Amino acid sequence: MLKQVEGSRAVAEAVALCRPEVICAYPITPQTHIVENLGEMVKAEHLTGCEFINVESEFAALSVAIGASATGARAYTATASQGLLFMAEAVYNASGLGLPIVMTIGNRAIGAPINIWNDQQDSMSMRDAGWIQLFAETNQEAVDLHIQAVRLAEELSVPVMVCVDGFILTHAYERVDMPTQEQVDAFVPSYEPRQILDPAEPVTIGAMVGPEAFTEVRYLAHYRQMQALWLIPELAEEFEQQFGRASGGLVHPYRSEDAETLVVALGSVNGTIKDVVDQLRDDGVAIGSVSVTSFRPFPAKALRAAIVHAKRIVVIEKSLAVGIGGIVSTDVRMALAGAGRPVHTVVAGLGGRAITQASLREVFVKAHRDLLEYLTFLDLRHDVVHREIERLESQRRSGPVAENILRELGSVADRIG
Amino acid sequence: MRKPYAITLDVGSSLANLTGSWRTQRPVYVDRLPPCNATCAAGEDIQQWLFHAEEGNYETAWRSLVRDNPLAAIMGRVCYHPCEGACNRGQLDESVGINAVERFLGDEANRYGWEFEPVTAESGKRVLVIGSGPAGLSAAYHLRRLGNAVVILEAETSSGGMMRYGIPQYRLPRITIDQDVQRILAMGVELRLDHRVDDIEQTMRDGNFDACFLGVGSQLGKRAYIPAGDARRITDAVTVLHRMAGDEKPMLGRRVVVYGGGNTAVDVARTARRLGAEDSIIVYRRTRDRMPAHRDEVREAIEEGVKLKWLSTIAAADDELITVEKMELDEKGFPQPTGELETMEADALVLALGQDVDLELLSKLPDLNIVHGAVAVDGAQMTSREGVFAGGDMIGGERTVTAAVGHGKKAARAIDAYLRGVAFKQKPKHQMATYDLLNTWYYADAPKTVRPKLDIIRRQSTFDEVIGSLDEATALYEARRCMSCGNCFECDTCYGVCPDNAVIKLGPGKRFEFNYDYCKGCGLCVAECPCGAIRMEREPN
Amino acid sequence: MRTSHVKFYQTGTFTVGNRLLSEDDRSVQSTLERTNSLNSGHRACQGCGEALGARYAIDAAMRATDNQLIAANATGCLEVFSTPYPETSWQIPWIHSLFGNTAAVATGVAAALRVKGRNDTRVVAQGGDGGTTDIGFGCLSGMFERNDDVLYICYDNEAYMNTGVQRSSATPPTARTATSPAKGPEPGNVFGQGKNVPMIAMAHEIPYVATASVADVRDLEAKVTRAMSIRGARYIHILVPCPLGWGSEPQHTVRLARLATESGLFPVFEAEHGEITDRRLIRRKVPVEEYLSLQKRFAHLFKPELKMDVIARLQAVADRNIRRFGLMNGGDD
Amino acid sequence: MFQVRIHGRGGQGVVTAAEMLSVAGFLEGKHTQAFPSFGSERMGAPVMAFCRIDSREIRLREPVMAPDALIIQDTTLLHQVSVFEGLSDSGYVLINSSRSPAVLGLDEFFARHPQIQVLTVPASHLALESVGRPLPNAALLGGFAALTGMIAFESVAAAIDEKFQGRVAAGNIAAARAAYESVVDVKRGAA
Repeated sequence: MLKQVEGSRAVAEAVALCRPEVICAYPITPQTHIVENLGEMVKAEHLTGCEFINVESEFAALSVAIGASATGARAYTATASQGLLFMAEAVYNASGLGLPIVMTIGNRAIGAPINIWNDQQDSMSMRDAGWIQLFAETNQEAVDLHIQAVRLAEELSVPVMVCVDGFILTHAYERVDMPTQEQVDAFVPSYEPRQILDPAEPVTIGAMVGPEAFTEVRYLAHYRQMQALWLIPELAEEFEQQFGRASGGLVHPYRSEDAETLVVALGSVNGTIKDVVDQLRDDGVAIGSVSVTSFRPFPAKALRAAIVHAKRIVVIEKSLAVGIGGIVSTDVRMALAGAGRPVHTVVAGLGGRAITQASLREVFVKAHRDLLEYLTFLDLRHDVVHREIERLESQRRSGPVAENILRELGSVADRIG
Repeated sequence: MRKPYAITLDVGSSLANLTGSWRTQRPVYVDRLPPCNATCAAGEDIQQWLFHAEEGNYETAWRSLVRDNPLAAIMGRVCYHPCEGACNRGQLDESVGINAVERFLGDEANRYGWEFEPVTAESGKRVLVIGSGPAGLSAAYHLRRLGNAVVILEAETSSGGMMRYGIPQYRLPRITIDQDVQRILAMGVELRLDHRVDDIEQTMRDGNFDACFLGVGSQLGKRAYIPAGDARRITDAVTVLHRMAGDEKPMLGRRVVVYGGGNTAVDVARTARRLGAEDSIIVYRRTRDRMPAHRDEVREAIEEGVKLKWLSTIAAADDELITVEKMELDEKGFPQPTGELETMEADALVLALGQDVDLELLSKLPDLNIVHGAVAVDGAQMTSREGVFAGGDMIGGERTVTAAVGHGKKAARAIDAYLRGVAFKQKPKHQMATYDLLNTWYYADAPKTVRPKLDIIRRQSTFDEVIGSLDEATALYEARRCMSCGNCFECDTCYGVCPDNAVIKLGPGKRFEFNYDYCKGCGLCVAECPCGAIRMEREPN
Repeated sequence: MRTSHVKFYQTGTFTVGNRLLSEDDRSVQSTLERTNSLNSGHRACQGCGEALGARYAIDAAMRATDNQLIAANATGCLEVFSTPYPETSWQIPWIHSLFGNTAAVATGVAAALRVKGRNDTRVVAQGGDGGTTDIGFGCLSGMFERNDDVLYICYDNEAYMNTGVQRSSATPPTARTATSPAKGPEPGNVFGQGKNVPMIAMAHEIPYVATASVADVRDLEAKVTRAMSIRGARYIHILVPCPLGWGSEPQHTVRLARLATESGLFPVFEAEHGEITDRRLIRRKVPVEEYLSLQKRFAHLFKPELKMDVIARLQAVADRNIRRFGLMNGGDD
Repeated sequence: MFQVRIHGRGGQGVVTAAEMLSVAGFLEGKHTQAFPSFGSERMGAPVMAFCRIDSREIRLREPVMAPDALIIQDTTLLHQVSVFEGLSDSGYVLINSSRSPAVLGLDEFFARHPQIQVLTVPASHLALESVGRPLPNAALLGGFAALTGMIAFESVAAAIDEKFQGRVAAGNIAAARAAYESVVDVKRGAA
């Protein structure tokens, strides 16, 4: 059924359709609306057979989910940013134990300086944690990915993060085709755990593993996640058959076949990118884009197949590996190993800075003319950083950087872009 | 379930890890000799019968008791219970009232008419027992249990020997003697009263006996030379007590002086009170704490109005006056005369200076080895004459009912071995379960139960039994105060405190075993065993 | 105390078992049928108090729940010595997740059981003092506050033993650890404010809080049994001496626990809904020296010279406990 | 694509206005997208919300940089924030005020942009009358429907009805209707 709803509400409804049994909630912007909505559904008994637990921290949220999942319940939680970092230990633990928990990340920057706005640094910090990471381009895809994620997680016994850009998607009202309970029930069977805490058949879960087996355990974690590279497209195909729309999968190419310049990105920014691609195509520029849905496992083969024919690749990424540059682009380069194609890193949208068509258009054109640098910070205020660097170099006690810059820029809310 | 590799494991799989290899020393279950058993002259396994009594299983307890001593009811009255003095519990609060429980069990047996188990196999041997005192009865009983035909020849008209003729009935009612003796006779032991033996060898030949046990009591009072004007007024304790068994009670008078410090002296003094003496005075040459008489007896005597005169010897007895010389103790604790004299009135002077055995019956065995008035025996209670064994007062040493019973038992086992032509061997004794080996934390504080006593007026005028019996509840309580020193009582503490579950519980009555596959040798079981029944040993190489 | 209702008479009143008791009154640890939830072959040190306490507690919980029990376990000695791949000593469904999240994991298990309608299966969370009073404290408090149906058991050996004896918030004053060495003018752990987690648990007014030690298995079992008869958040804090960390002889583990309680340093009590309902009276009071002198972690209080002033401060701690919890006030035993 | 930017202060229902507008568009079968100027602003701080309306899928995620219409819920923002930034020269401006744009001191701006249609509507006042609280957002949407013709008033009313319940919904619809009618009147007068 088509609905005009807030992204968080849509995600909450999708999660509810998957019949979760234990939901752990801890508020953190911008995922809060999701668990609020779920809590309301449970309280109002619209969602039954579900325990909604208000925990005292994100660490507890995922920990409760771990306990519930190990006891055979379908467990769900959501978090963002600092919250994801606070639960980091449990994030690794859930995957290490092979517990098919689904967690929504309302992507948000990580401080300091504290920043509540969108980028994808949080998910990136957990990219090696053994979770499958799926990035939603739209709220429709956020809905669909959650449904697929439950199935994916449980089939592989691997936890899945569905990454949804904070505010941009979570707080956006847009049209969503919400599936029916019958459709979801047909797609997501009840949870058959691979291991379960049950007095009838007791097991020890979470043994200490020494050097004699640790490598094997880690290999198997890798192996299981790599299996997702065939299961994800398979589920997307099955999903399309049952729900009548393409959603999920590994990568989504857009006008890429004959593109000389290809833009790679994760999440909602792909929408803006597509608009710019269309504009540039109208101008006769052979450009296209590829949206990467599955960042973990990284679909190196699928991505290579989608982009290797281009002359150059521009990776727009909402995160920064301080000291090297791009995170996604490093993986893209690996996918293109030996192909001899330049991969440009464009760090964009950090801490909620708007990624505008104008700015994208500018870097795409530059790239198309082979004028783009290896690493670019989109819309970086060079004058500001230049002055701050000068200050840093001239004074030992130069004061806090963030506050210095803010003082220079004035109030945040009086600017539009 | 296809479980994830390595991180999910099948339960209990650590059994594959034999942690016993960590051990440098190992716990071993031991049985140690409890002090009560060690000191029991009758060789009773006190702890064992208390164990059964703790469960309220009194018949089993009694049967356990009479394996060593058939005279439970008697013993519960007349034994001076050195076991209680040795009892480790005495160091914790108060010793276990072993004697009271023994009496309770003996009385239960008499009350319910429990009989000894019937003899199952006859040996075909005949043994002569001379004397039906505690030594003779004990020997007869044990010999009979082992399948031998036994005949007791008793010179007196009643059985019991010195128990009947030497112990006042306020301490040992005659019915109790009769009951305990009757039970032995019921096993098929033959008792012939009024049958004084003069010629042992002849008697043995006549009766076709294969062996003989001599158990004659010390019935002759020792006399001391006391210058006396009127010898009528001087008598000895044995005679007084012996006459108490007859119909004609001795006439001692209003004021009686008893000379001596042993149990017999006390018995006589207390008897005199009961016979009407207003003053019954014990004259003893040393101090009260050096009196050989049992403390309880002395205390009871004093309660009953018996007076004691310490550090005094009787120098002379004339008419109604007795001359007493004051003594003082020298550095070694021996009394020395001071030359200071005083006189006291007395209607009678009873000498209680010790007893001798009448060895007249041995006159036909001139080569029998006698040392200092006692028949010499070897480690198997055999005299220098083959086939002739002896015990009780005859062989000297401690002259108590309990010791006599012990002699009788040992002699009986030795005689049985002799008759079967095998060497008599005694079981080696275990190491003593001393107090320091116990972990007394585990025992609740539980003070001893005081046995009821007859009220003082009746004690001064009648021969009713002074000390009462425990009722069932208090007997049970008292039995349960036993700490089972040195021997496992299956308290499960080792089983519980082992962090490695390396103690295997074998089930009721079967105790425990160590599982050395897993025992790491921490020693917790040893440290926590309440009764010291586990020992740490070096791990064998 | 509840345990004193059973009058065992005098032979082994305080022993693990007693043949004179009826079957129903026997301690779990004395029975042939005990589950040995923590089985042989574990790699705990000789004389490990934690191994003992864990088996006591979990076996009792097993009996109380008719073996319908799931345990969540914090990282720590207990976890490491019981479950090194490829062997586990546990006989029950058991999960180890992390150091600081055990209460939350148990909450998750309980939630799953509730949602599955398996109300007969119960949950125990367990951890050491580090995992409970320090790193797991947030999750513990959260579990209490929500009154989740979990029994949390803390096995307190008063330091981080798994990592080599470092100070925790449960380490007593003056105790030597690797991070509070017996050096300088005030050797050993500081006299801090203390962190009495049982009292903190009581401040949450959860249905049941108790302390116990491995020196009294019947008391410990009674408390676990009581705890399992209640729904909601429950907390039992068990003192488990550690030969390694305390520098004590392996065979003294139980004795030390006994001395800790008999000196008043470790008060044993029960509380329901925030109110103390019972306490275990001291039977044979001992001065703290008797307890301290058996442990090398307190050796600096005795050598090179006797530090009576410091010992007096520790005695004052014990005396305050005795007053505060009424450990010596007459009583029913 | 028609882009709307709504300016107001925290607590004035700016975001809700954008959402209702998107719902109204959706109810007419259009693709719409509403989102706030994401922030942690509290009551009283200047805030923005955006709404895009199109006949096809909206993929664009940037804030509304070049609005076709502005809704200004609080006149105090006019000189504090660059509210008119990027406004289309042929765009619409709807201001919550009982005063005229001239009185608000905007003559000069509009003189420079003659194609921009600007109107004021006393939305807070209307809301106070029909809802009892001076929340201007719903009323302004009624005015917006009349001013721009992008959506029908019925759609606005339906969107309000979806967002609010009962008396509040009815009151807001009444306020929106009053605003709608007042704008229609003004436009008719102007025309």
